[in-house]
Amino acid sequence: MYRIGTKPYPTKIMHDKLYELILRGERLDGRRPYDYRTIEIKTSIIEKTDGSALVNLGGTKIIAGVKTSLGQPYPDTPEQGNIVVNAELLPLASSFFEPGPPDEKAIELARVVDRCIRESKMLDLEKIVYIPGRTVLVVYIDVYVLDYDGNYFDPAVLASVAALATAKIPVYEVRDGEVVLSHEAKTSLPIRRFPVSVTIGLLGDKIIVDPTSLEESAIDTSIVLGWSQEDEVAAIQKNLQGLISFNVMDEIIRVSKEKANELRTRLMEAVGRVGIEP
Amino acid sequence: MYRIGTKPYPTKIMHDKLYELILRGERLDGRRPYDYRTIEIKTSIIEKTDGSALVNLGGTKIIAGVKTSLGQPYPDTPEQGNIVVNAELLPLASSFFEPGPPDEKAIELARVVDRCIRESKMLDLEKIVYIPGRTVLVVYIDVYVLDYDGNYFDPAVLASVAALATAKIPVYEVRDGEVVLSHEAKTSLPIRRFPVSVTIGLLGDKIIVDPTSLEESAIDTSIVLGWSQEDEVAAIQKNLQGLISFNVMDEIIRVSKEKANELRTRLMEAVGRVGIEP
Amino acid sequence: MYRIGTKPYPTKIMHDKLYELILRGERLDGRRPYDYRTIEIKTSIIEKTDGSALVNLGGTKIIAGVKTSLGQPYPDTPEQGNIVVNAELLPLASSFFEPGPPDEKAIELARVVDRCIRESKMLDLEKIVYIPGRTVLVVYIDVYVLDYDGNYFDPAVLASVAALATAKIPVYEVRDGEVVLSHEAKTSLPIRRFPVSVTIGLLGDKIIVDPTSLEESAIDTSIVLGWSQEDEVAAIQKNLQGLISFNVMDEIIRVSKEKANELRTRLMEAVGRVGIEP
Amino acid sequence: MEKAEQRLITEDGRRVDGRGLDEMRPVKIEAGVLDRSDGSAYIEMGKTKIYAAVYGPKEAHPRHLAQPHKAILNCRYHMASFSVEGRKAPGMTRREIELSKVIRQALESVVILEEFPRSAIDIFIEVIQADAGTRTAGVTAASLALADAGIPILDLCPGIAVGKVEGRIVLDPSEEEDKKGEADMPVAMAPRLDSIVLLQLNGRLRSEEFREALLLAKKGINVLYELQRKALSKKFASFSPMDEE
Amino acid sequence: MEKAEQRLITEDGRRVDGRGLDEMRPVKIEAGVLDRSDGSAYIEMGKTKIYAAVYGPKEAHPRHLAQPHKAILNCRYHMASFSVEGRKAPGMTRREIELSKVIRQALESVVILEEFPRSAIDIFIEVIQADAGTRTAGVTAASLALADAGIPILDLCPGIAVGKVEGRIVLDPSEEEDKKGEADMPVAMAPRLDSIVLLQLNGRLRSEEFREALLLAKKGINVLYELQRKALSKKFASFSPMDEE
Amino acid sequence: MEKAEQRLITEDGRRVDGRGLDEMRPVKIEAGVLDRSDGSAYIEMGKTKIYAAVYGPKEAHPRHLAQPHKAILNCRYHMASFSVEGRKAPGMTRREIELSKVIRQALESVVILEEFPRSAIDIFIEVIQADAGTRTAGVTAASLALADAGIPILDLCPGIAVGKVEGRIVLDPSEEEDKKGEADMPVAMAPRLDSIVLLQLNGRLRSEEFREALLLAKKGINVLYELQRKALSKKFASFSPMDEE
Repeated sequence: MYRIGTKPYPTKIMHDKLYELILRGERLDGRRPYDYRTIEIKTSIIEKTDGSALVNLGGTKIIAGVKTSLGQPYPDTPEQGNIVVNAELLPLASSFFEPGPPDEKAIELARVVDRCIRESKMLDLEKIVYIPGRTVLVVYIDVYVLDYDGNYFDPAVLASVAALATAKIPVYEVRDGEVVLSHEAKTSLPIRRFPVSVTIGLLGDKIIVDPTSLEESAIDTSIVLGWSQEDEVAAIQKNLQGLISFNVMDEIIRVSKEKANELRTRLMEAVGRVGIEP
Repeated sequence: MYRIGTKPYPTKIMHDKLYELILRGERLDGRRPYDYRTIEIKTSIIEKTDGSALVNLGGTKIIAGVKTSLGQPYPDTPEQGNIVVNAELLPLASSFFEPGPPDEKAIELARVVDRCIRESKMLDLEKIVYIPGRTVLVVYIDVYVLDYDGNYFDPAVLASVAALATAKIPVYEVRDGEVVLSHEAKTSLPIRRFPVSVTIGLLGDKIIVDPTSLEESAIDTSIVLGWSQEDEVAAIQKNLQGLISFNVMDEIIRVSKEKANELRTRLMEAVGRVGIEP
Repeated sequence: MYRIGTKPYPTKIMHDKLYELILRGERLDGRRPYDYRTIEIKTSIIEKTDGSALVNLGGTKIIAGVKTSLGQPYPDTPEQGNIVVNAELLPLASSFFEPGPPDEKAIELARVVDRCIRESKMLDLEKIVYIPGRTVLVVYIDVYVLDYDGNYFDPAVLASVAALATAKIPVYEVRDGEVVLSHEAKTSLPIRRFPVSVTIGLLGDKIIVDPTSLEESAIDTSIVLGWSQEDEVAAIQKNLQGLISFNVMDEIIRVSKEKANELRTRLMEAVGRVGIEP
Repeated sequence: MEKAEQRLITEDGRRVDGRGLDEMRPVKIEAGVLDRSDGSAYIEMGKTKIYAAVYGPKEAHPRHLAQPHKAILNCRYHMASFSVEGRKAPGMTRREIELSKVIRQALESVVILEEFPRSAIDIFIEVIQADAGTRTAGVTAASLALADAGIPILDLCPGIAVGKVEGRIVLDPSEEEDKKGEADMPVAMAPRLDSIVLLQLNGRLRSEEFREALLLAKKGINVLYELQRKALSKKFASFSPMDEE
Repeated sequence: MEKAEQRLITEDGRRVDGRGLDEMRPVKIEAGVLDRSDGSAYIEMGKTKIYAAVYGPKEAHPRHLAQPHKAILNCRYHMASFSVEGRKAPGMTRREIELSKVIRQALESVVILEEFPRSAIDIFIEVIQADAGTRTAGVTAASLALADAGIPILDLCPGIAVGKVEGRIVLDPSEEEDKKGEADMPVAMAPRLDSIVLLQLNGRLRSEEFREALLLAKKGINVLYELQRKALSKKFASFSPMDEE
Repeated sequence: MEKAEQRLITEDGRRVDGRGLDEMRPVKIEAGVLDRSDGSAYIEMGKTKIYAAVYGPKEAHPRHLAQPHKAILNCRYHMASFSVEGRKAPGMTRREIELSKVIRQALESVVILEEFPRSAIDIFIEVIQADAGTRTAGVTAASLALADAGIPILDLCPGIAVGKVEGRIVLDPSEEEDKKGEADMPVAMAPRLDSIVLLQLNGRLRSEEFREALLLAKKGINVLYELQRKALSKKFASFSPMDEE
């Protein structure tokens, strides 16, 4: 049982079409329900960043850049470095995106990426404190959607994590109570885990993974799950209107966990690591 | 003689109806021209503030909260603490209020409340200076209109004054040139006077006190008078378009003074004081 | 050969009319193609500024005010004072100007004025540094267009330069590592050159100087040239859409240089200098 | 979030404020508390205090935003400056913008928008004190305000957060538990449809913990659902026959 | 405001700048000073210098703001960055927004808006130097600009401030008197109608002081009214017969 | 700008990066790189990396901005936060607003706007790395994106900067040359019409230097023009017969 009341007529036709296909294990672009589109991850593409990555997920293209600077810690976490995530849905990426300051969708994207990175404990924030309570590393992650064919969450997380994992930051040391650049060499950020997110679309009780823009217009609702490692969900965002049957949640967890492991393997290959550092 | 040229037709009918009633000493809701609606004042309703009050004036509901922090004095008043008043006409209070940053009406409300408190010398601002020119108490007063049936000025002043009068602030002391919290006990703000404001509507030369939203749409103009004590007007704001005959000003002063004394008595009961401290 | 495709019909008529006149060496208001309108320059008109000037160029009226304060230098120019230019196209100046924050035209005006002053090296910015890297003079130039009949660039530069040239600023000195006011007397800013700008309109290959508002609506394109001294162009801004034939650039340079020298003479008379200081 | 200096849960499963793991804070829910709006509600969960008001359906404005086949729903979740520790600067934070979106989408799941083509329904949620669980209390109050306004909805949407604190799954975490705990998961449902309308997670849960948390949320949601329905009955019972004429 | 270190008023009732208590600063009023606008005026009161311009009546924009039975009046009171001691940051302050409102409402009291349904009249007041009394000088200039634009008004609206300084009521306070004095009360009137169109008070006055202040304001207003009318005559006299054809 | 501590140009006319005075940096130009837009292009000049995309012609919005006899062109030149040394705060700077205007006006000079009355064409230029010459690279990419979108234009608009460094006129200044040099002059042309569409100058040039600089710019522009046309051919060649059906 599913409801389509809120869809205009052509969308209803598309919805029904998709649902029929899924019942047969098929999708419009030839994928099976749980398949991702092809993924390409390129790192270190912007020389003026500390780290950067360009991710193509099918027709969705996202770039993430990492910059760092010294700054003050937040008052409630004096012994942790800061992460600041900003995301923009550039108007060149889709006729649905408008120029101007980040709207609710861009803010949601930034906050979901932030949550995936922060709550998964990807970075050991305590290792980038130079003077507790006074001077820490501030890590800026800027995410730009350049071309949009559905599902910006997963490639945004992939690009951000790849940019962080390959970033080379300056080495600082404390001398006479001041934080100074110690030498020309660069170091890596203290990475502990490789979070990924999996976006799931629902047509009634049926699940599809990584919906395209066309599918997004027809599905009943959608949910994003961030997985920190083998069996730990670290962020969830139901990101569209619509009902999710309580009973389908088990399947959502099962499928997203499996796909997360696939993505993580793909990501770690791209950043040149085959295992998580101890 | 009065003019109604600027009113659309239904408002003109209401205007004439009101005027006829006033000539007989009556109003639409059964009040007499100089009567206030019922007033309820509840204090200390928001635990996270230093002081707070909820005021119902008929169908108008306003909440004010007071918070304090240490800050720098303004350059031109190095030996005085700061007052900062902010007011918002919340969109849940009326279909005429829009979400967004404070518009001219909200800014006017904040500035009139500020003027009533500041010009009446309600607070002894010199007693909340810890290090002259450097560290003083900053008193934030935030006013929210929750439900609006006319006349937000008078309940906003009542709520703000009640919140200030019942506020419990931290005790600070200067130790080695630094301002520090001295102990857990709380103290009161240095209150000297209890200002109130009285809003008056005019239909030609006829005065009504505390107009409702319906009356506001029909009156010729309106004026708010802040009274600091027995015989001292401390703020005036003609707050609507329209002419006030020069000759009616004496009556406006007389009536508003009388009503101010009534409100002040009511207010001081609510905050548990029957006399002004020396 | 010239194109007029982008003009609506009445503008096309005006364009053709203007072009015919220019072929005969005439213009609508009786000027010849390379004539400026009458120029009036009044200085020291706003007592609360350090320097000010009001310039009337025909029906265009612009006021510029200079204020100074101590501030920090920019990180990349630790041994230079700062110039900050702001311009507003006030809505009282024209029905085409809207209230609100500076739009792209106002920003362009401010930045072109800034460029004329900065790139011409008008001020010796190194002479207004008190403590290198820490305390310098910040020179604010605020330009307001009060009445607009075409060509705001040239009078804005004239007014800004006249205000700077006649400004009287406080005398500061460094005492015990602090910058303090040394005495009541005032001094001048360190002026080296008197830049001016010349605005040129093009109808096909024909040049007019100082277009009016009416002419601006009919010309094919327009270009502003800032001249620092005898033979040095110090700023250029093609400021309208439209093509400039490569071959006409020589004539533009020649004419604008000649007009710049006329304007500079006029300006230096107005500020009471007949020669540039060594 | 991981190091809790003092214990938040005692040996016998009691929390700092004395509650059991599956116990929510004292709740107060009222409908019809603001006169100007078309529907309104007030909720207190512990010290969290929230007003919600609904205006509409009314003409959509500006016109080009109107949808030919349904109403648009606008939602603003906003916190009073004094609602938090310290003072929140006026203006919408990124957090408030995100929560406005997820709450709106939760409510869009149940409002029968097709009934009002070309029109708009505005929902305003005003947090006058924030002490954990504001988004779920907000959606609880807002869906009650919709019902109070007589707008056709598939169901009310009670919501509550569940948390993980010192390894234990707890209902309706307090602010301290939220800050120091390992996970915070707000959930809102349409109970009659046994469906989730709002779901977020901050923090980490293993699969089986997630399941446990979701079941515990459902338990709390059913209690709130009952309180919502009582508030609605009370509101409509308070009309005298003369009002109904 | 209460402690004046040095005396602002001498024993024999002279003020720091030599004026008597009921004397205003030198005034200059001109009409028709800006060519692009439909009407304009310039005023100097001491060092206070203000331009005002009127555009309209014209089509109201955006359309949904248009009123079916009258014109809308827009008013912007704005200060140049260099108009004050120090430098005002660009952009409208809360003070400028409030003053724009009270000035607009003063002028709405006299403009016969019903003559121009669905249209808009824009009034721009630009303070190029602020040295006390800018809102009253602004309303004085703006009402003259309305007359210059030929917009039908019930009356001109001259305005002036009165103050209380060291216990004495003074006309047209200077900036120093405004800052150090006990009260500042801007008043604008429609003199022909003997009616007040703008009234504010900052500071404290007893009832009888208020009456005295109001009467003193009226005295100053009558002087300004005469100057406004002279400026208008001069402007219209300057048209040659050829212009009138 | 005037004092260069170390020499930027060697005795034999070589620049710090080894280029000759009239040599541009390595260039890469591609058309049709973004699928969603109606036309797009990508350009690299040295480390400067820019995407451009075109949407339209489409209905102008809001309506009152529509022009009855032609299309309106919107243009946004924007830099990614990470594109520069340090981090640019999000939001449009005054510089970005000015450059959006001059680039739009350059393109308005060649787009045949009269073909699309009442409509709008949007051009978005996204600088993902800025290393000198971004406005000219931007206009180069944007005009290519217009062609890729099939919008009728009089000509492509290749653009390049010329500079004056240690007294010598150089093509395509690097960031260091731009900062330390005496002048930077961005130029864009419609080569087929032998006309200038964009021209700015920061810094000082004597008349004869200006002429020299303009001729050098033209030389670079012709090279870029060729590369633009190749990119376009390559893009359209890549369509298989089946695409064209």
